[in-house]
This record gives sequence, C-alpha cells and structure tokens, in this order.
Amino acid sequence: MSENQTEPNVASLSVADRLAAEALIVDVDGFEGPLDLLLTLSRTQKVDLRKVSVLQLARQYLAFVEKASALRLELAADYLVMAAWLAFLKSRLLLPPDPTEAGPSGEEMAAHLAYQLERLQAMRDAAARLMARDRLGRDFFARGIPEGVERVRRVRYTATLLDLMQGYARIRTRDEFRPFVMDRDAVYTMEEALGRMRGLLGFAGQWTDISSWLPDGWDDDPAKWRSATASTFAASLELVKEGHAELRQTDNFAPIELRKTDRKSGKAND
Amino acid sequence: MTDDDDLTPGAAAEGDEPEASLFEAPPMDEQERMVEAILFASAEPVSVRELLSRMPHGSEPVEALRLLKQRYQGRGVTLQRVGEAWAMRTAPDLGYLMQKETVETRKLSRAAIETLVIIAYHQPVTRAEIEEIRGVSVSRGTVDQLLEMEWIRFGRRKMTPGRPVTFVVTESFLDHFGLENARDLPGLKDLRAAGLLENRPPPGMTSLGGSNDEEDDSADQSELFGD
Amino acid sequence: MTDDDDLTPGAAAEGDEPEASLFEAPPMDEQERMVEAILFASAEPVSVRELLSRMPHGSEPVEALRLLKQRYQGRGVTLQRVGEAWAMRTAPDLGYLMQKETVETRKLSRAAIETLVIIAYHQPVTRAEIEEIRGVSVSRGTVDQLLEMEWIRFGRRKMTPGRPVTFVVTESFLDHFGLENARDLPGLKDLRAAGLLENRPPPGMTSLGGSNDEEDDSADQSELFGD
Repeated sequence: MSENQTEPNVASLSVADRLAAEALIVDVDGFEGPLDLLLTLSRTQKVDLRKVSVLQLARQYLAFVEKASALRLELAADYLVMAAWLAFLKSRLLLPPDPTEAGPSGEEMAAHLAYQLERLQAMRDAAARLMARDRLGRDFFARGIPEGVERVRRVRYTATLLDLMQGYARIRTRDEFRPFVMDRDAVYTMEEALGRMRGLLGFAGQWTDISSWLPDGWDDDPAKWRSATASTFAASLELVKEGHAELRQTDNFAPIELRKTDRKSGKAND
Repeated sequence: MTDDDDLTPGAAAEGDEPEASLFEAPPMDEQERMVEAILFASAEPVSVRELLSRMPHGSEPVEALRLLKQRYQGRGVTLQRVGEAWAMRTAPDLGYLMQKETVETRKLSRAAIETLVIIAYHQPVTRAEIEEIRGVSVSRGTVDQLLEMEWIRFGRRKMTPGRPVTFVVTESFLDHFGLENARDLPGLKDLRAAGLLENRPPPGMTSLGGSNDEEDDSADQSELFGD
Repeated sequence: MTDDDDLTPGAAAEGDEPEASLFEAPPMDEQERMVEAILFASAEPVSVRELLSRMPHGSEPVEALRLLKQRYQGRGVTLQRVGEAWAMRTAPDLGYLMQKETVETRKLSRAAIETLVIIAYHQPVTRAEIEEIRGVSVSRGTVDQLLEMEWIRFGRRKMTPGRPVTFVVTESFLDHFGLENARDLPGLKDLRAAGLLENRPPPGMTSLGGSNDEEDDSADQSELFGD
C-alpha cells in the first residue's frame, strides 16, 4: 500500500528536501539510527519539534528510504522497520478513522513520535551543555601532589574455643600415638637384679623371702613392684643355676626363700 | 555555595553515633585545619564518613567543612562538594594557567556522550530505556567505555519483568563535571517540567504494564533527585 | 616559616625583566589566587621562574608567594620552599591524619594455640614443661604474642631448681572464650565424646595416664583458681 502513495510524494519533495535527502544518503552511516535520521529530517521543517508535521516527516523518511534502495544502499533492518511503521502511520493519518479498528489512533501514534523526537533532541541539548561545563583536568584541577594515606595495618589475632579444643586434642593424640618404646623407668632388668643380689648374697646365710631383696622404692608402685619381683626371681634362679644359692617354697603361694650355698646341697623345693 | 543547607548538623547525623564522647573533641578551628589537611592531601573527593573516621573522636567534620568552605570562598582553590564527599579543586576561572596540568581526556563518541547523558538525566535507567530514547541499540563497547571511565556504574535492578539492571552515574562523573550532585545537572528541572524525562510508553502499549514502569521510575527518580 | 627572607623583592629580580609593561598586571590578590592554584595543581614544586612564565605579564610571584605564605600560616596546609621551588604541603603536626588504621583479624597460629591450650590445662606451667608436652621448643615470639594479647601472664615462680617462671591464663582469656574459670575447659573425655579425639587410644594406656593427668590438672588448677 505504501508503494502507490510514496510515488507521488517523492515527486512532491522540494528541491531543498531532495538535496538534503541526497546529502543524507552520503553519510547514511553517520546516523545513529532511524530516530536520529528523523530528527535530522525534521530540522528541514525548521519548526518547533512540538509542531512538527509528522505526516510530512513520514513522507520525507519514506522518500529517503526509497532513494537509498534506488541507490542500492544497504539499509539496516532498523531503518526498514521504521519505514514500515511510518507507512502504516501515514495511512492512519490520511484515511478517516475506522471505528471498528482496534489500537491507537494515527494522532496518538504521531504524538508519540513527536514526543520521542523532542526527547531525543532534549538529551542532545543537555549533552552539549554538559560537555561545555568546566571539567576536571581541563578547567579545574585536583591536587597535583596527592599525599597518600598511609595504611597502618594492625593485626588482631583470634581463636575460638573449638580451635583450643582441637589443639589440645592434637597434643593428646600425638602423645598416644608416638612410636612405641618400653617405658624404661618402670622396668627393673634382670641384669640389675643380678648385680644387686651378687653384692648382697654374702650376707644371706639364713633363708630369706626374696621379696625382701627388692631394691628400695620399687615396692610402692604396682608396675615397678611387678617388674622388680620378676627380675629378682629370675636372678635368683640364675644364682641357683650357678650354684651360689638355693631356693625353697614351703607351700603353694607361700613366700619363696633364698640363701647362699655354703656346702653342696640340692634345691629345697621345685 | 547555595547548598549550605546541606551542611546543617542534621546532614551529619546520618553517619556517626550521637556521641557523648569520653574525649573532648579538638577546638573547631583545629578541626577545620584537620579537614583542610585531609582534603588538601587527597586528589579524590573524601567522604564525610571518611573524615569522621580519620579525625579524633567527637569531631564534627560537617561544621568544619562549612567553615572551611567559607574560608576558601573566592580563593584560587575552592572547596567543592561532590555527592556525599568533598574535594579541593582549583577555581575554574584560573584554568588557563594550568595548561601544563591539562589531561587529555579520551574523546568520547557521540553515542557514548548521549548514552552518558541519558543515564545522568534518567537514572536509574535500563539499557532498554536508553535504546528507546536513542532509537538505536546501545553497543556493548559504549557501555563498557563509560563503566571503565568510572562515570557510570550499575544501579539496582528494576522491579519489572526480567529484573533488568540499571545504570546510574558515579561520584567521579560528578567530580569531572563539577556537579555537587545529580540534581544539579543543567536544565534538569525544566526537562522534568516539560515531561521529557518520563518513560512514556508508545500508545497501545499502556495496558501492558507500562504504567507500572512509570510509577517505578518516578519513585526511583524522586529518591535520587528528590527535593 | 624561617625562610621569609627568601621572599624579599630582591630575590625576584633575577629572573624577569623590570619592564613597565604594556599590559597592566592583575591585582596582587588575584596574583595570590593564581599562585595558590598553580602550586595546588602542580605535580611537583614550582620555581619562581616557572610561576613567572605561567602568570600574566607583569606579575610578581615572589610578592604573591609572600602573601600566600602569610595566609597559610598556622593553617592545615603550609607553603614550603623545596630547594629552588615552592610547594603546598600538609602541616607536619597533622601527619597522623594521613594514616589510616585498619584492623585485620587473623587466626592464631597452630603453635600459639597449642602453647595457649597447654597453659590453660596445665597452669601454672613453665616453659620447659610446655616444651615437654608439645615435644617441640616454644618460640619466644609465640609466648610474647600470647602475653601481648593478654591471654596469658606470668604466674609465680616454681619452687624447683632455677625457680623458673610459670605461665597462667588471664581473666581476659576466660572472657574471650566464655569460660567462668579454667576448670570449665572440657576434659579429655568430653573431647572424645565430642568426636574431637577420634582415634582410640591403645588399650590400657588411657585409663592409667589419662585419669592421672586429669587429676593432676585439677590439682594444679585448684591451686590457682581455688575456691
């Protein structure tokens, strides 16, 4: 439908318009989209944007697109979408309103387009004013030798109760799992027992309970007592074997007694 | 100079505790010296909060700033408010003496300038809204460039479908253009009065939740530019 | 402040022509503003010659410097001579404002935790005893750190040869860990129940050593915290 209507319109463009359109075609890449192009076109109307004739603008735009396609310029899809929309708008504006048709009226659509153009222009004016302001590093300046703020870092250490507990657990478990070594202080060796008994044997003319042969300080702690007793008994057996002593036990679990051998005699008991 | 009302004690209260200090605060003229030294030393604006944290307990930097601003009135260096912060800057009329210090700012493309301005005047604004205003899609590079220059940053998401991110301008944008705050943008009031800062939906779109959008916007804007 | 004599007109004469200029030089207070702005914005100290070259014809920077120096006397910023040049510097007595203290919270090292926990469980305990329990020597730094944090302190000397000092935990240690007294520290059994001691001890070892130890502990502790 736009075909038929745009044809005569192209012809009706003023010379000035046509020159403008041609100029535009040359820098088509320079436009920031269809709205920018429309804004530029509207300037040729030399009117307040609020009074711009959207119908005329639509014609100019469509003519521009027409021209561009005639010159085989590749127009971005945006431009073509806008062209289609403007063609639709134009038809709405030209034809009497159809009460059965839903949607906004041509006037509403035109008003919105005018608003968009005005808003874009307003932003451009604002941009010009903003960029013309005094600017830092061009018109006013910051301190040239800033004195940096020295960061003083203070470290605060923290720990939680859980950290403590884990630390304690770590220490305790480490103790429990150190490589196994015999705890020597609780062990009375047979060599020690033998040495001690050889020295004392000369005084043992009478039967004496071997528990009295235990060294001092080894009878209060059960572990030490056990060790000393065992070693003393083993040492006694060794002395008997060597023939220096004899042992006897009068009954089961009775004390084991020992004395040195003066004369040749057998063991008292088993 | 017109915003001395911003320096009322009320404005200070926000950041600090309503102290009954154990230590006596230094005399006000000493506090003024302190603020002077801190601002002088920094090339960047210094916030009131930062001043408070660096000055002795019980100090009133806002009052000190007020006095200092008076003292530097008309001098070669002036006290300039930048958003929530303050900076010392040379007087703009002496810019011609400073050719040596002039820094060549990267030339911004027209697209970048327009995008920046739309963000400044419409903030917080979504990418879709910027595109709607410019009538063309916003290239990623443009936004990246502005973000990199630290003139814009992301604002909070909009409460509309898809929760799109918004853009707002930064303190260093204000600093660069010598603006005390975003309300001081040239012509902002007129533009708003003319209805040119509305996010007016195309006709026929209204029923689609466009009106909701508008409510959000005006709420956001009045929060930011509110006066 | 002691070098005001450098700012006598004589010193200025060296660099510039004593001409009766065609253009009228700006008023002195304007020149003062200019010097102020130039010194403020310059990235390095500025010589009188440089000031002359940047200021309008007929200006007298030396006089302007003298006035400016007076103006900044006693302020938070001072005008200082740096070799042959001039610069603005923050007043030396306000140097402390140029520091910003940040507090960083860090976890106590494993060595420190172990030392601390041994002191807590075995107090009063000598350094030699700590080393014996930990199986490694205790570094001076670790003990100093704990002393500095005020989590441990010196207890009385032990009545053993050499009368070594002992360490005990402090009130603030108890405070920090929410303990009423050191006896509230969980025992080995509690730790095991809580799964902190997962591995089973060799059979027969714990019942003996463990219980003894714990008895020892409480004996030691009651000596200190006794009630």
